[in-house]
Amino acid sequence: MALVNSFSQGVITTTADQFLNWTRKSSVWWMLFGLACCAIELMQTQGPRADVDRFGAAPRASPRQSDLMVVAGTLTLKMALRTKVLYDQMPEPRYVISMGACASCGGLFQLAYSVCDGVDKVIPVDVYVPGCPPRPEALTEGILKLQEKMMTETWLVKRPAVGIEA
Amino acid sequence: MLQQFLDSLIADGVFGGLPRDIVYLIGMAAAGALVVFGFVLNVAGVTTFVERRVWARIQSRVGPNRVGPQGILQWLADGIKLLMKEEVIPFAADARLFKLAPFIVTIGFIAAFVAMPFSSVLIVADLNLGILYITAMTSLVVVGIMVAGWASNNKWSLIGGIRAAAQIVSYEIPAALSIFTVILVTGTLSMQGIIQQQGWGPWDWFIFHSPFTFVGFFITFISLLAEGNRTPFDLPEAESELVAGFVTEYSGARYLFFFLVEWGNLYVISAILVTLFLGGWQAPPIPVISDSAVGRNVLEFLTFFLKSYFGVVLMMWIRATLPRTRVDQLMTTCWKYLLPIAFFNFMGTALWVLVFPEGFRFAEILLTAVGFGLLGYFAYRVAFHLRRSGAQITLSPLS
Amino acid sequence: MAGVLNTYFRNIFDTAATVFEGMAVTCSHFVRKPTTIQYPDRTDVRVQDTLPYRYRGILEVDLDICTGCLACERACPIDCIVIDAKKDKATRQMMLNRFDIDIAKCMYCGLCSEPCPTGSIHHTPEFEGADYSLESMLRRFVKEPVAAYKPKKVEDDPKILPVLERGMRYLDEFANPDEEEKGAEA
Amino acid sequence: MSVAGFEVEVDRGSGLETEEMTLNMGPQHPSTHGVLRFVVKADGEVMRRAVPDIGYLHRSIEKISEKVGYHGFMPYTDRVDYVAAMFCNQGWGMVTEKLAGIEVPKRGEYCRVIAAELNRISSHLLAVGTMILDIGAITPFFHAFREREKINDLLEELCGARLTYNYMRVGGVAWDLPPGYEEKVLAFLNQLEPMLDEHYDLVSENTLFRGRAASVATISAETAISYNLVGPNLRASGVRYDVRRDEPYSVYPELEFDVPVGTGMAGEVGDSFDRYYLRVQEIRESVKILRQCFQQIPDGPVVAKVPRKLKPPAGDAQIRVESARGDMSWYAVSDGSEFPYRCKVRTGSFAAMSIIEEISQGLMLADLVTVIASLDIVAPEVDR
Amino acid sequence: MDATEIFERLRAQFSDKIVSVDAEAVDPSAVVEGDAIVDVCKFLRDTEDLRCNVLTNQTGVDYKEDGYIEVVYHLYSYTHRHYAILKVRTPRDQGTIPSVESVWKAANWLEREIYDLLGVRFSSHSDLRRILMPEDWVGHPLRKDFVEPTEYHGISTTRESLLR
Repeated sequence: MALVNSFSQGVITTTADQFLNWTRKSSVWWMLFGLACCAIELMQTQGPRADVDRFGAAPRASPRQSDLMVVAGTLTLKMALRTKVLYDQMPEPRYVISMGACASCGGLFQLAYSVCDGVDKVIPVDVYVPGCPPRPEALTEGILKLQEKMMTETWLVKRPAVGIEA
Repeated sequence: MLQQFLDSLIADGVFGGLPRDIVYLIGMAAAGALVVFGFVLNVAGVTTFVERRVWARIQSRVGPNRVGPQGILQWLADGIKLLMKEEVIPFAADARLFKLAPFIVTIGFIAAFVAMPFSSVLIVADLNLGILYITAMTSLVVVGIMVAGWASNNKWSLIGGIRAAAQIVSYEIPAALSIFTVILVTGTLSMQGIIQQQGWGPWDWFIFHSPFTFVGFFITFISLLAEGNRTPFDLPEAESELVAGFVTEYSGARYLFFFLVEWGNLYVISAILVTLFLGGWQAPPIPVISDSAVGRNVLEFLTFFLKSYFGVVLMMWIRATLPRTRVDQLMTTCWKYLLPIAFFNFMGTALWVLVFPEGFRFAEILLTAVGFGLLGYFAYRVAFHLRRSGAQITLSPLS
Repeated sequence: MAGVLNTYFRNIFDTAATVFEGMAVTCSHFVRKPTTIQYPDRTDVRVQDTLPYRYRGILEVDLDICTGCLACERACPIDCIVIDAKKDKATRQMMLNRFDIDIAKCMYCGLCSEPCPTGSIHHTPEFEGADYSLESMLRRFVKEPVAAYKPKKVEDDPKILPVLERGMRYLDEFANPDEEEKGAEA
Repeated sequence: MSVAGFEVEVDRGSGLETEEMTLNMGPQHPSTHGVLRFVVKADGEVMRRAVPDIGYLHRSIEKISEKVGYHGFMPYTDRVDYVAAMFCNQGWGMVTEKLAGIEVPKRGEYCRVIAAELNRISSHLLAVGTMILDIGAITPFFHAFREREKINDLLEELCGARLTYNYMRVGGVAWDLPPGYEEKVLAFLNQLEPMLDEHYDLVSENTLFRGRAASVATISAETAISYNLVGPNLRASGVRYDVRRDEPYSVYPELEFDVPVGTGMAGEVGDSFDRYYLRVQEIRESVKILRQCFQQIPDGPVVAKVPRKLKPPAGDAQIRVESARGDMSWYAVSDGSEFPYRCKVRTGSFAAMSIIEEISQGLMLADLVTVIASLDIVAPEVDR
Repeated sequence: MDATEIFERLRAQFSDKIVSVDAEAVDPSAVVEGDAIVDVCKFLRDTEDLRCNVLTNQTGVDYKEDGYIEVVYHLYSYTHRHYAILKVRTPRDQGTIPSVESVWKAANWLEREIYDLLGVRFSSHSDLRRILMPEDWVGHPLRKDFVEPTEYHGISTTRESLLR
């Protein structure tokens, strides 16, 4: 998209930016990417009790159509390479939530020989959610945090020098 | 109606000396654009939102309710987000076909609206081949799906595309045969003609015209479900088997087209069914409104829209209920069950029309009674399930 | 032939009947109340307040009653608690210089709160802790060095009393450290 | 060649040669429930072979046991099978108790059984729900999850976590039942039973569902035993064997329950539908067990006195627990120190995974999904 | 039939191939010569009153101090409800044991796992590849002297703790 980051600050562009951010925020489609224990809580988050669908977050099977990758669970070294491929398949703008202790920093599998301690070694992470596994509400909070972050981003306007960088 | 309107404009000299055909073309294009942007896209969009709410309700959830009041702007956010998203065209894909496929699909879908009778005058073109034209145009969708599946250069997409082709080619036959049962009765292919021969009361609808059209309705319904790739026949994009089927590789705006077509098609399917079997826009004669031409048209439009939208909700509801069939079962259903019955029906209707050229009132009333009896039994079962579960009951659709 | 036809129509009837029944079940859900709890804002009570007492959420330390015994640090299987407790030569008191918990690494197993003699380290029903960086998920409880708590026979400080009561209730509910210690000696 | 009731004639070499297609299903695929990978050799829609490739979730739990000690390993066992973590807790507890010769108090055993059976229900609900989701129906999955949430609430009240319970300890359980627990569980069970009836009407009876699951991937009793298939998968093949009944442990001898086996009610004995339906029946059996437990539970302590630094005598021991996915056997070696020398857990999913290559031959592509779901494979249980 | 009787029967049948029997342990077991394991297993499976028709577990233990790896076979009989535990010892380096895949199909994957994690080779195994670890992994992790590699395909395997 040639238009990205090519405008100077102005009332119209800023409003347009806010509008675009709003659309992004309101329609976070996450990829079905359950790795381990957290995958069950990820399903429960979609389930009747927590229901993130309320915020417009729907699951998609294909990385091409998803905006958000919830890395739910332990990332093993064998899987880390695949995760990178999957992340590369997602179109911009894309976001990553690291769900649970294992994905954030290896968690309780620090001692393991086959676990990649932290998904941020492979792909950039936007929001970390603590918990082992985080309960659905905690993940919902993570998504809300991500929405806050989305609202501060600029797409049309040139990025300010200081700002939240992915 | 459009023609008369344009003729009057030409008579007033609005278009100067332009040839009549070109004026017609311009008029058609303008009307088409109005229909597409004013109605089709919005209906397709809102349908995605309604589907999510309906599913959510059936699944004891709430569904989208944060984006705008009660989440009504959800579809707008989805659509604009998809439009502004990066589009990935896989390196190994056939880029030209890959880009073309969504447009073929969209053309096939939108073109169907040309002959859609929204009311007694609201129709872009009342083609004398109406129903045939719509059947042909909706089949164009499958070409797009196949192209999408092939051009993606992804095996899941390919399987999805091939499944779609096999499925739609097969189900065209029972669908066409059952549509012909109605045509046998009416003797016209024009959409308006078919509706005009029905009345506003259920007993005047073609679904209750004879036992054969009654069965024909269900066969048409099932076949059109299959053609629209809806559960239980959503094999081309079977999410749990083929990742996302033929749309696996699509992202951004091009995916948006597939997305719109998938949900917009629901409306097309039910509009066809409503036209053929459920009395189309035939509204009950309410004296106050029906006296003025505008009032009558509004009433007719509402009737048609509500009937069709009930069909749309019905299809969502079916999707939330039934599992998916397998490819071989899909084919078995078509060739072993639907096709012979549809053929039998066709012959039966021919005989019926021969014996009762003016229709058979007693059968119509009886069939209507049977239909409502089934509905009553259904209500009884629903009450039974409610009572057994002991769940909390709320009649508000918004909680 | 008759048998084949019989099966044929039986299949059709069965399919129609079971689909009919299934639709009735799902239709009955149209009037059932959804079970969703609309976290975070549209609930009657905060979700955290509805959680049971035993819920193991984010760890918290009451420095007022922390004895600096390091039992929790030892018990943690993954070293996500770091305590720096030194005896101050001048005042002959145990000084807590550092009490850090990495809640991103914590696995919420509850093994640390079991050997705690005063219930100082305990799980709260709080689960919200999502953040943009791992560094901000470190919980540093000691802002400036404080003296560790010394258990007395009868507690009289009105500031500490309610905290200790809460800690003791926590202990009653969970493990009994005295018995554990005895077991270790045995 | 007859494939799942559908005649497929593949005539090679007559000018209509078809090329085998290699499909890579996974590790990220919507229906693998975690990270499993299959390399599928398919001829159009018909599979020639589906070769499982595992290890994408190998978290070296067995190696970790050698570093964290007997008590510290308990939270790790939760992660062996996160859907039914209670059984892994119980298995590790039992094998350590066997090594160290510890007796668990009666009330502790009852608490274990109550927790375990609640967990079994929730695990089976997940298995049943996801199987239907994979077959294409969305709603029953959510209904199953609705019920699961209620169990999660109960377990949360009992042990403080929703998924990784860490409830059991070597020598018993961590905490006694909370006050008023019996009423809550019984109230839940009372509303679970009508829900199961409703589920039967919605799913089990549905002809479309039966068509997808019946006579698909039939496993005979001999094959099942040879592959060491366990638990519901084995019983669906007609072998009436349940560790709880036949090698009794804990307080199961004092409880009465039936061991259902596959009857071939929709197709053949040992097909996918039998495996599915057996789980639904087991939920009802668990309900029965839970009701009895609350009637029989005695008073007393819930945990035995176990030293904080546990040093069992050198030797090895194995125990078997009937987990939700069947006979889970724990084998532990002690060298007399406070760390286990070696620990090995043989799980039901591991065996179930190895059988897929054999039973998937000649099935349709869509059936592979059914097979994985009907065998109720949980990725970390395969890989550990 | 209890374990002692089973081992008596084995002694009678395979006199010198049974190295030792430990009947006093928590779980009684017998150590068998490696080259006889297939015959012993076939005998246990096919004899009418033994009928150990299922291999519930097969695993290896690395005894580094003693210089051998012990492969443990847990057999069970669904018909008679009894256990038989067999052990085979093999040198730590280049140890090879005949595969029992022909007796129980379950052994296929279990032996692959033992090969992968402990490096014991199984002769006449149909498909002896790594199963859990990636194909290009170096070393057998469950051996006591396994050293964790510092990186795998550019991903470092250690992480600096934020608490240090």
